Amino acid sequence: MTRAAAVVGAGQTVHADRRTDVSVPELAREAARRALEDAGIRARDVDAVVFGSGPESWEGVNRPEGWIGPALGVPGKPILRVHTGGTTGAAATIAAFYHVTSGMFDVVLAVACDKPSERVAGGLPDDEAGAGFTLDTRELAAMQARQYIDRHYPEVREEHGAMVVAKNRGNAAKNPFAQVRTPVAAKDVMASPPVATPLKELDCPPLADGAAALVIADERRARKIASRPAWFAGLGTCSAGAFMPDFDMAYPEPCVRAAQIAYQMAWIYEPLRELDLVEVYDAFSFQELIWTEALGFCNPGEGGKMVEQGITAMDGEFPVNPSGGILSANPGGAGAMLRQLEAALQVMGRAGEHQVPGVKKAMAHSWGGALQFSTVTIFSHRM
Amino acid sequence: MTRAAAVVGAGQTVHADRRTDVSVPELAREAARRALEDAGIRARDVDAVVFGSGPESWEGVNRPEGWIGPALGVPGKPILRVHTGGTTGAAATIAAFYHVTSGMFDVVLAVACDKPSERVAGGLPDDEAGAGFTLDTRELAAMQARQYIDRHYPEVREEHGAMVVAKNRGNAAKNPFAQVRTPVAAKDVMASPPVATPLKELDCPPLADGAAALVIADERRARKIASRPAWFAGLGTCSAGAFMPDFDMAYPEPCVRAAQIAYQMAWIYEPLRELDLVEVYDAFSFQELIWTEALGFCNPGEGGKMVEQGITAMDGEFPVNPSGGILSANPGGAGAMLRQLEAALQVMGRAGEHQVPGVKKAMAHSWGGALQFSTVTIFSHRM
Amino acid sequence: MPGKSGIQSGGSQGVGVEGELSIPYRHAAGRHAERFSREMRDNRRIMGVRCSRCEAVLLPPRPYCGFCFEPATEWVEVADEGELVTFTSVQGDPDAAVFEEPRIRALIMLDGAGVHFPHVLGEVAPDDVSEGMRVKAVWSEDRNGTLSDIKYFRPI
Amino acid sequence: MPGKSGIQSGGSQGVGVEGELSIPYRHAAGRHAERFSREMRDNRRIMGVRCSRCEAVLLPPRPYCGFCFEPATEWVEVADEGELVTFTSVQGDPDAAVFEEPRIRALIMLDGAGVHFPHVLGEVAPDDVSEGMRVKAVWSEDRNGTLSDIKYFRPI
Ligand SMILES: [Zn+2]
Ligand SMILES: [Zn+2]
Repeated sequence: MTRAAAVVGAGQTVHADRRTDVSVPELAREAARRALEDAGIRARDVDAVVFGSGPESWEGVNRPEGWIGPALGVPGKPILRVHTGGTTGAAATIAAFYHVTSGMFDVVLAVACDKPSERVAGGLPDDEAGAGFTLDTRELAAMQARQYIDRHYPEVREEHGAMVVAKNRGNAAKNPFAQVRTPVAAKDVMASPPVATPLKELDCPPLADGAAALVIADERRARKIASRPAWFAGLGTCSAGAFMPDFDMAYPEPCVRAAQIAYQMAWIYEPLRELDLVEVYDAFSFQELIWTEALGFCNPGEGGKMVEQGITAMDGEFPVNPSGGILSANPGGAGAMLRQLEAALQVMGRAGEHQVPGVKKAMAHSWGGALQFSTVTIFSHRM
Repeated sequence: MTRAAAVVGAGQTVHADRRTDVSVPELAREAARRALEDAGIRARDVDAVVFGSGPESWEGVNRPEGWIGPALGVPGKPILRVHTGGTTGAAATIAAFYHVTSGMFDVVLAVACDKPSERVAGGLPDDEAGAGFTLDTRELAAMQARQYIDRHYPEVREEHGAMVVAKNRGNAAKNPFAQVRTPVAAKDVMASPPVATPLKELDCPPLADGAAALVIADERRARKIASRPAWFAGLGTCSAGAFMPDFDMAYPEPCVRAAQIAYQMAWIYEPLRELDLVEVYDAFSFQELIWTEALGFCNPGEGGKMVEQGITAMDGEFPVNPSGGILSANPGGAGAMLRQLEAALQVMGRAGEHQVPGVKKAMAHSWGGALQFSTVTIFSHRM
Repeated sequence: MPGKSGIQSGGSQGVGVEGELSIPYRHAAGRHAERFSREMRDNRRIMGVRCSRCEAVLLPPRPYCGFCFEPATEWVEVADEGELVTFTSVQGDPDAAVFEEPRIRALIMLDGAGVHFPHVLGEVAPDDVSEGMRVKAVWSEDRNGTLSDIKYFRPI
Repeated sequence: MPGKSGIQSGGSQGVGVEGELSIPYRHAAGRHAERFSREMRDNRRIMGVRCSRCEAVLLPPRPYCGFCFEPATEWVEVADEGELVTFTSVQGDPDAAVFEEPRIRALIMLDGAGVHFPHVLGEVAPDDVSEGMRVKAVWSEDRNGTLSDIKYFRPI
């Protein structure tokens, strides 16, 4: 039996191509301060901090854990730096949840920050262990998209990826923190230059400097701090290996398993009916469709229909990424925490212009590595 | 109120100047396999893994979290990579404790691995944020030693550092996993060449490739797995900032605070009487004396007397580092976990030739960063 | 200290610290990786290992199976030909430099292997590539024990 | 991909993968760091900031106090002289290369500052250095906004 915990405050920076006005700790502090203000507490009320950021090879920053503490205003409190590829931000939240539910801490601040603009050149690095066996993220996503389309053609076609982009960019127009807020039409996506077939330029995400922060509290403190906390109802984490036999990129097992674990914990049997919306880690357009299927919101191959029929639109039966998703703001490891932040705000009824009416349960998803990391977080308006 | 948890299995590699026969995941696996065998469980019995290793700038390894999973035999289970400077290995254990006490997992494997031999050149990197304000670790330790000696002279003299080295190297002769097992006399230490005054060559640690692993279980599983588990009785973590006003290197507040937090949790009022031994992170000789004081085992300035009178010898009233400590084996971030591993084995009565008789409560300490990280872990033979 | 750095004035945009984090390394790849490398270089053979429990043939070879935590010590030669699993035609590198001609990245299930093998295709136009086609390695004369000992895979 | 690598045969010792992880970067240091840097370079002044709550004068300057989480926006000039807090005479670098003559690393509490300032000492032999002595900055004519704009601190 696990102690109850909830998100009681949330903050994020604007996600911009490049923030030259602030250093990494200053960027992290922006989000942290907003989260604390949002919760209405002071830094000294925080009992511990979990900090997630990219590896050196991602942003050229040396051991940020050594100097991030003062920026977050928590001298003398425990700070844990975590990293799990693209799921880093979500892992920070989940580790903060463990901190609180262990009974050791009442209020924990989870912060995720990435400033990829500061690495001047170079793609994602080699896997030194694999002697060249690793694909870069874009190649991986392109192959994943091809396998997915080929398996389900003509139910899924290239146009469905373009529809996802059009939908999410449209949603982002209502999100003041998004990086890319200009709407595009599906036909613009189709007409954009190919980068790695079948992915075209507009199927791929931007890259942003940005940070996010969540205040997580135990039951007693959560009730005091927030009138409507976003309670953690289900959590699932799955880390598969790299170089796996029988790995199916078009229906990735780590995602399926993470969802199963979270549904079991949250007593959810019919995700589409029992949840009100989902924020998925749509790093590439087709992935939104793949995750929608792997998370159990429709059958394999029905992802295209979900977007084409407007089911996943902001005003549809089951909104997917009302915030605009990663396709509209991609601040590295902070992106995974943003999914949780947006899902929590929806449950708290404070998502702003992109609030979906009447949300009671919302889910956040993230993936990382060579698709081997997956996290699922379910928030509920009730404990 | 926190759920009970215990260490029920422990494994480490031999710590060697350079392990060319194994890759990083293979090295980590050696320790993990030994810990699982020690606990008498299989990899599939593990519910989650916490992995600690150095940053890229420490060992030139890219995002090990991406490919360490299969080496640890846990596909499909959560893997969290953590990093907190020199305390990384201890932070992995502590995060594993949170995993278990959260009620989300019953058996968690904590693994720490460092292979600093693989970085060909270069000292510890710059703090990019501080524009050159950071000292390297050896300069820091040298200044710390000088402040400490100057404050307490003549009760503490250079000879006391040499006595620590002689004691710990003597202890290491009984530890088959240690890196440096040849005894040295205090006069050899005094005669060794100066490197950063007052530190001489033999006051400084070696550098090793090595790994450590602990199996941590909740109360029910711990009782099934081990006849005499090492129960977590107290835990304290403190992360101060860098560039702090009034920071006292000779009596570092993060260490004092971490100990206070752990003593409070473990209901310990007289550490010297109530604990049976301590494993401290003696990265440099004088630090053992400083930690002995800051952890409350004697008054400030009495550290020299503790080693000179044989109180901290393996057969003394209060053994410090019966394993030989960091001065005898220094595998980067794994070193902090080794302190916990040795303390846990002492409580379990399975430390081998360097077992101290009748240990009921033992403590492990670590420090990291620019002295800003500190952890304290207290194990007890009783829940 | 590794790398070098220097303060660059950024005017109203704030100061920039420019530099390079340079980390020379020499990783031990382990003994299984060594044999894999040597067989590629000296014998133009792609060697995997079979797990003693689940019997999957693993690439790259490792002394253990990550799925069973069991030793994987039986060496198995896999073919240098197999079936194209999937591919992508890449127009440029992630930093937006455009290649002279598209590079066709591919995952190949080599005959006898249990894990996809990543490489590039050659002697074929992107439009003529299709999933499921048979491909075979074209070895380089100048080999050093890495995957680039194979120049590319060509359709057969 | 950043850096370069190649397999080196290691004989019975296992194969080694040698290379270099090269990460060029350009960090934004933030506006406080910019002013600190500019004042050093253009005016030979060391500027700190005072916390609005605890009143500590912080170095390096940051827009916030890490102890109070409060803004630190009041700029304060600290002296370029102060008291030697502690020091070490370093014989070589951590990779064991020996310096021609020992380098005296020092922590200095500049007059008016609340945090130690790290630098090196000059015009003094290691044996003549003692804690508590007064020292003063010797500025370089060739300044670029880093701590090396001060050549060293000398006893006064
Ligand atoms: Zn197997
Ligand atoms: Zn203050």
